[in-house]
Amino acid sequence: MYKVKVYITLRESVLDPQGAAVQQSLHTLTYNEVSDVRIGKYIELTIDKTERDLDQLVKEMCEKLLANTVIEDYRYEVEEVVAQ
Amino acid sequence: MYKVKVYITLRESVLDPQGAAVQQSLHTLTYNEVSDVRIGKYIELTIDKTERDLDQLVKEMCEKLLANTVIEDYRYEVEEVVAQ
Amino acid sequence: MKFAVIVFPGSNCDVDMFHAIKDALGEEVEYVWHSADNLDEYDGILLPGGFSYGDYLRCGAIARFSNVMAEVVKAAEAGKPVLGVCNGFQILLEAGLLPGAMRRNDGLKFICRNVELQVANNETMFTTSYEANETITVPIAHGEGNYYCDEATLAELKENKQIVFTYAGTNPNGSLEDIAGITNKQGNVLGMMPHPERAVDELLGSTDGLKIFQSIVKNWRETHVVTA
Amino acid sequence: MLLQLEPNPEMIKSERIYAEMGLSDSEFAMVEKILGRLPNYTETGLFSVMWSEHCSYKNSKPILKKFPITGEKVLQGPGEGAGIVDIGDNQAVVFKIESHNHPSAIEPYQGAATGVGGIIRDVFSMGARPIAMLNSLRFGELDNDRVKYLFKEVVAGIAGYGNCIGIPTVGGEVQFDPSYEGNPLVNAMCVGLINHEDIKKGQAHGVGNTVMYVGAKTGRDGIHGATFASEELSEDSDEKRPAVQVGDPFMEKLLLEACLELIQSDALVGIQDMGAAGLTSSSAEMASKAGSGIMMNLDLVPQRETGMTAYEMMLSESQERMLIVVKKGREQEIVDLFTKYDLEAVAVGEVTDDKNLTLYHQGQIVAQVPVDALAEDAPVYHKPSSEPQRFRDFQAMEPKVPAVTDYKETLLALLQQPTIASKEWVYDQYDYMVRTNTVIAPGSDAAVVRVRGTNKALAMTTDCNSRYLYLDPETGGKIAVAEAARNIICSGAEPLAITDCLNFGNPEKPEIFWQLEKAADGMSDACRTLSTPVIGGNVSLYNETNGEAVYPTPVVGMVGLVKDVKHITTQSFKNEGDFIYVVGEAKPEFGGSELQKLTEGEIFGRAPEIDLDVEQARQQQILAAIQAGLIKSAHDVAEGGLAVALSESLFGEKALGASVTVTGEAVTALFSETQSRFLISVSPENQAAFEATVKDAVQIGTVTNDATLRISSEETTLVEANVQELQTAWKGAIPCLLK
Ligand SMILES: Nc1ncnc2c1ncn2[C@@H]1O[C@H](COP(=O)(O)OP(=O)(O)O)[C@@H](O)[C@H]1O
Ligand SMILES: [Mg+2]
Repeated sequence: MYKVKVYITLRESVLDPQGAAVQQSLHTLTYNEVSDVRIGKYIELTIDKTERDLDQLVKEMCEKLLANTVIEDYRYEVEEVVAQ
Repeated sequence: MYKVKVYITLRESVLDPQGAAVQQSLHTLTYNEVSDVRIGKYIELTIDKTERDLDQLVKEMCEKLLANTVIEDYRYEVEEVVAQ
Repeated sequence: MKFAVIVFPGSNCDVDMFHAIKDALGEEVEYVWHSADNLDEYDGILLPGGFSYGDYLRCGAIARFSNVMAEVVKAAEAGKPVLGVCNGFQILLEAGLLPGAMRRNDGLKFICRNVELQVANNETMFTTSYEANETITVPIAHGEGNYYCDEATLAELKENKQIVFTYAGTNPNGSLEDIAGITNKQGNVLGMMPHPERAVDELLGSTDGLKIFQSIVKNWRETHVVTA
Repeated sequence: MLLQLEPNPEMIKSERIYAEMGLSDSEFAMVEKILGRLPNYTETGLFSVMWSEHCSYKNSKPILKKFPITGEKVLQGPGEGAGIVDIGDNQAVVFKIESHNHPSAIEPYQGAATGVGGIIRDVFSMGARPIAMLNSLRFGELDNDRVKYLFKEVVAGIAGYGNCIGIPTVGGEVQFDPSYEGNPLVNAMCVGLINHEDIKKGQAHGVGNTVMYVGAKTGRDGIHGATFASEELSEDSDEKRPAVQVGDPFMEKLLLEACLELIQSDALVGIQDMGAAGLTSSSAEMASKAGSGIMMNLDLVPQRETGMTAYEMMLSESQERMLIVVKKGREQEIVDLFTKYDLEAVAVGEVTDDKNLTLYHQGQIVAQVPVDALAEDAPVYHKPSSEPQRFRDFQAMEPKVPAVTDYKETLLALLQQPTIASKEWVYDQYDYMVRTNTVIAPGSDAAVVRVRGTNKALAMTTDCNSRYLYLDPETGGKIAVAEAARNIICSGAEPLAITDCLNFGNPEKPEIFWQLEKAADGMSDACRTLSTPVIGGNVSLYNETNGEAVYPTPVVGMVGLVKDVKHITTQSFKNEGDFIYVVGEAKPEFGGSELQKLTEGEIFGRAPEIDLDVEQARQQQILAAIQAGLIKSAHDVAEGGLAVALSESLFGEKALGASVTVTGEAVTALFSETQSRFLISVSPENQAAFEATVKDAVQIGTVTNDATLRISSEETTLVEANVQELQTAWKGAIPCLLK
């Protein structure tokens, strides 16, 4: 079994309205040292053992569904989990 | 300068309708080996050098604003970035 | 002319679209479930608003994999008019039938209100019944209508006159260049955030949306010999 | 995983574990007597939720008995998911209001969202298509971050759920007062439409018929939510957090469509939503109402988590689930129907004739309890009641007219009071147009939704000015009903019936119970006089934080019938030259008024008086005038008095103004909150006919075209204000407070 962690972020060139709003709120809360906030998604996939190429598989899932590559970038980490 | 990565996930017993819908969709796309999907948030904070205790600071921001601790858990990583 | 209103799980403006066509426009219309695999009998395809698959992950992201979408692509390629409103627009973007992507409204809130639109191009098959640059009042109701595309795409949109509707008053959602609706290069696929199907009845306040549907029918009639 | 061992029956008794679940010693003794043995852990859980105030109404039953519940047009009164009233043409309107106060105090977004989801299920479980939502909200003053957070998140939660499921949220109310600071009120109302033959009930008839579970899987969320709702909030309420559920409006949309398709099937015997107390209440109530029993095998219940115990499954309040009973042998049809919507329908048990709820889990009987004991036989308490000294003091006070120096500044200040100010910030976030039937959107007196395919429309509103109730619960109770009816009348509809949500403090305190009794007396009186029976509702008690109760807040949800869409009327003035009338005289009544709150910083004294017969006569006359086409606009005079009502009638789309002359003492004329008053405009050619119809109408001025509000006394100009300036102040107040 694998645990795959996918991180999806808005491309740098794309304005992040949510991040901007959070930054503003943090400043209101006097956390003025926060100079940038970017908000993305964190997806945890549990994947059963498979014949298919895992990297290939995860890439496909990201490109097709999990990320919208017009505005988002993604990266991921794979961890093998030993069943107990 | 620091780069802080905050991972926010729904608590384990809390329903994740998004995750469920995505999992179903992945199955439709024939990725049947995906046995669980949980969707959370991934937040990148850029924090200027500060006198305050960084750990303390990040924890506060998470508890007060970034995470909704009633239903979410959070963890974070701090990375020092050397200014170029 | 016979229209299909595609119903995805979570669509909720399907009924409104249906009645706009049937009651206000007086044309034939049927609901088509997302699992359908043939749209040959329909002359126009309508993707209604709503929250397909709860808008989970991203608006329209899951719906674009519905069975029927292959047929929608086929219809678009065949030159049939395809109109996506609100969530329908988002699905067309996710499916790549229209360029660009949607972000959350810059105010981060869902907004429901009447807005003024400018008809930026009245030469498409969806807009010939409007005057050039006419200002119309049509409601919006969305949380993610903040249209985005990269510069090259924007240049192309302008060059091909693909920007069909823009917000005339204050931009409600932060969309690039006040964009409210765009077509594909061929001009037969229109996606727009405002809801023309909600503006077809005097009792509810505006009939400014009706001309979109009337344009579709008029242009279709002109290119199709009636064999009755 | 560590297996958690449940306490055995002897331990439950000796260690008083039942008390932690909310059962009193005497209640536990009753359970023991009913069963003739000690209950096990699961059974104790079943009793504790079913006998909670939230499910059993054990403290409020004597109160609810006061309400008139019958009427010529009432097809279903209290007792089912929602009440039903005939609207002609074989159609009926279905509606109900419900609270989600405590969950919203803990997790405002999800608390409000799941409140919306719950009330929608109540309506479609009757077989009705939900056509509109309303909500009634109360928060503390918008002067601190916590309240702002609660307000924003509650509104977002209501919007998030309602918009997604595609039912327009067309109205409601929001008020702010310090008494709600720690315990906000979140009441949601759903209105549905049904054909008579489609009315379904939550009854488990027919021995051998199959009990099926449909919708979302069961998780550990919301366990003991009903008990949580029946306790005061305190410092350690946060520890009860597992009671908070997350809503899935997408799932509910599928469930709604599937259930409305199911209603058409003759395989369906009974249907009920799983609301508070989930599987327990739905199964026990359906069996009890049908005089039957139910056997369920919990191994078959779809589960989201592993290792769930019978106790957890029975008490879970996971959302978006329904229990249905179908004819034996027809199960596959039902499974197929739900599969079309990507939903699960699973046979989990059957109807029996032994009047027991019998539960199997892992091959063993884990609970066997008479269904009537759970659903019907909860103890009923007649709590002591006592009139508070405060009330006697208030009654003894002489009417006092607040001192006002600058009328225009006072009007501006009133328009910026959050309770009066524009609620656009709120309803802008609600999709109030989806389904394209909303004729009158939020912002006028009542919302109006047409009935497609007919000439009819439905007007709907929620109302309750709890300040009046705090001063005088009986009078305040009358006013709450009367005001709702005024709003309905002003939109051109005839009031049909009400649903109510009784939000009060801890009923074990005699002064709170007194409030409940008096409020119900007042409401009942008004319902009788105005012919609006109570067809259902909800009770939410224990709305207290650290011992302080909220103002008594019996929210009234009223629906009216517009016979012809031509009659639909709004509060906005329409044309220059129209005559402006006021119906009813102002008296120096300022107890609980906005002006009193503004100038004195607190409320005291007597609530405004109300004569229900006068109210009824005026309402009928005005409705007759509207139906005869004699009226251009109609608005009730409410918070802030005539000056505010005039301003609101000018905040329409046209840049109109008004020039009026008032008589008598100026502060009273402008700002008094005397009841049963209306502001009406009439075109000059209808003057005579209108005056002949509405007996108490007095012409006070005309509509002008100069976008100025001019109010004069016989001697001098009292207010001269640019309408734009007034409107900007009124519109900007709430966004400004939230900055
Ligand atoms: N304040 C009230 N006035 C009239 N009827 C009420 C009131 N409160 C509850 N009821 C009625 O009691 C019945 C049970 O209510 P409730 O337990 O809230 O229903 P549900 O099982 O749908 O949650 C309902 O029919 C409801 O209409
Ligand atoms: Mg209920």
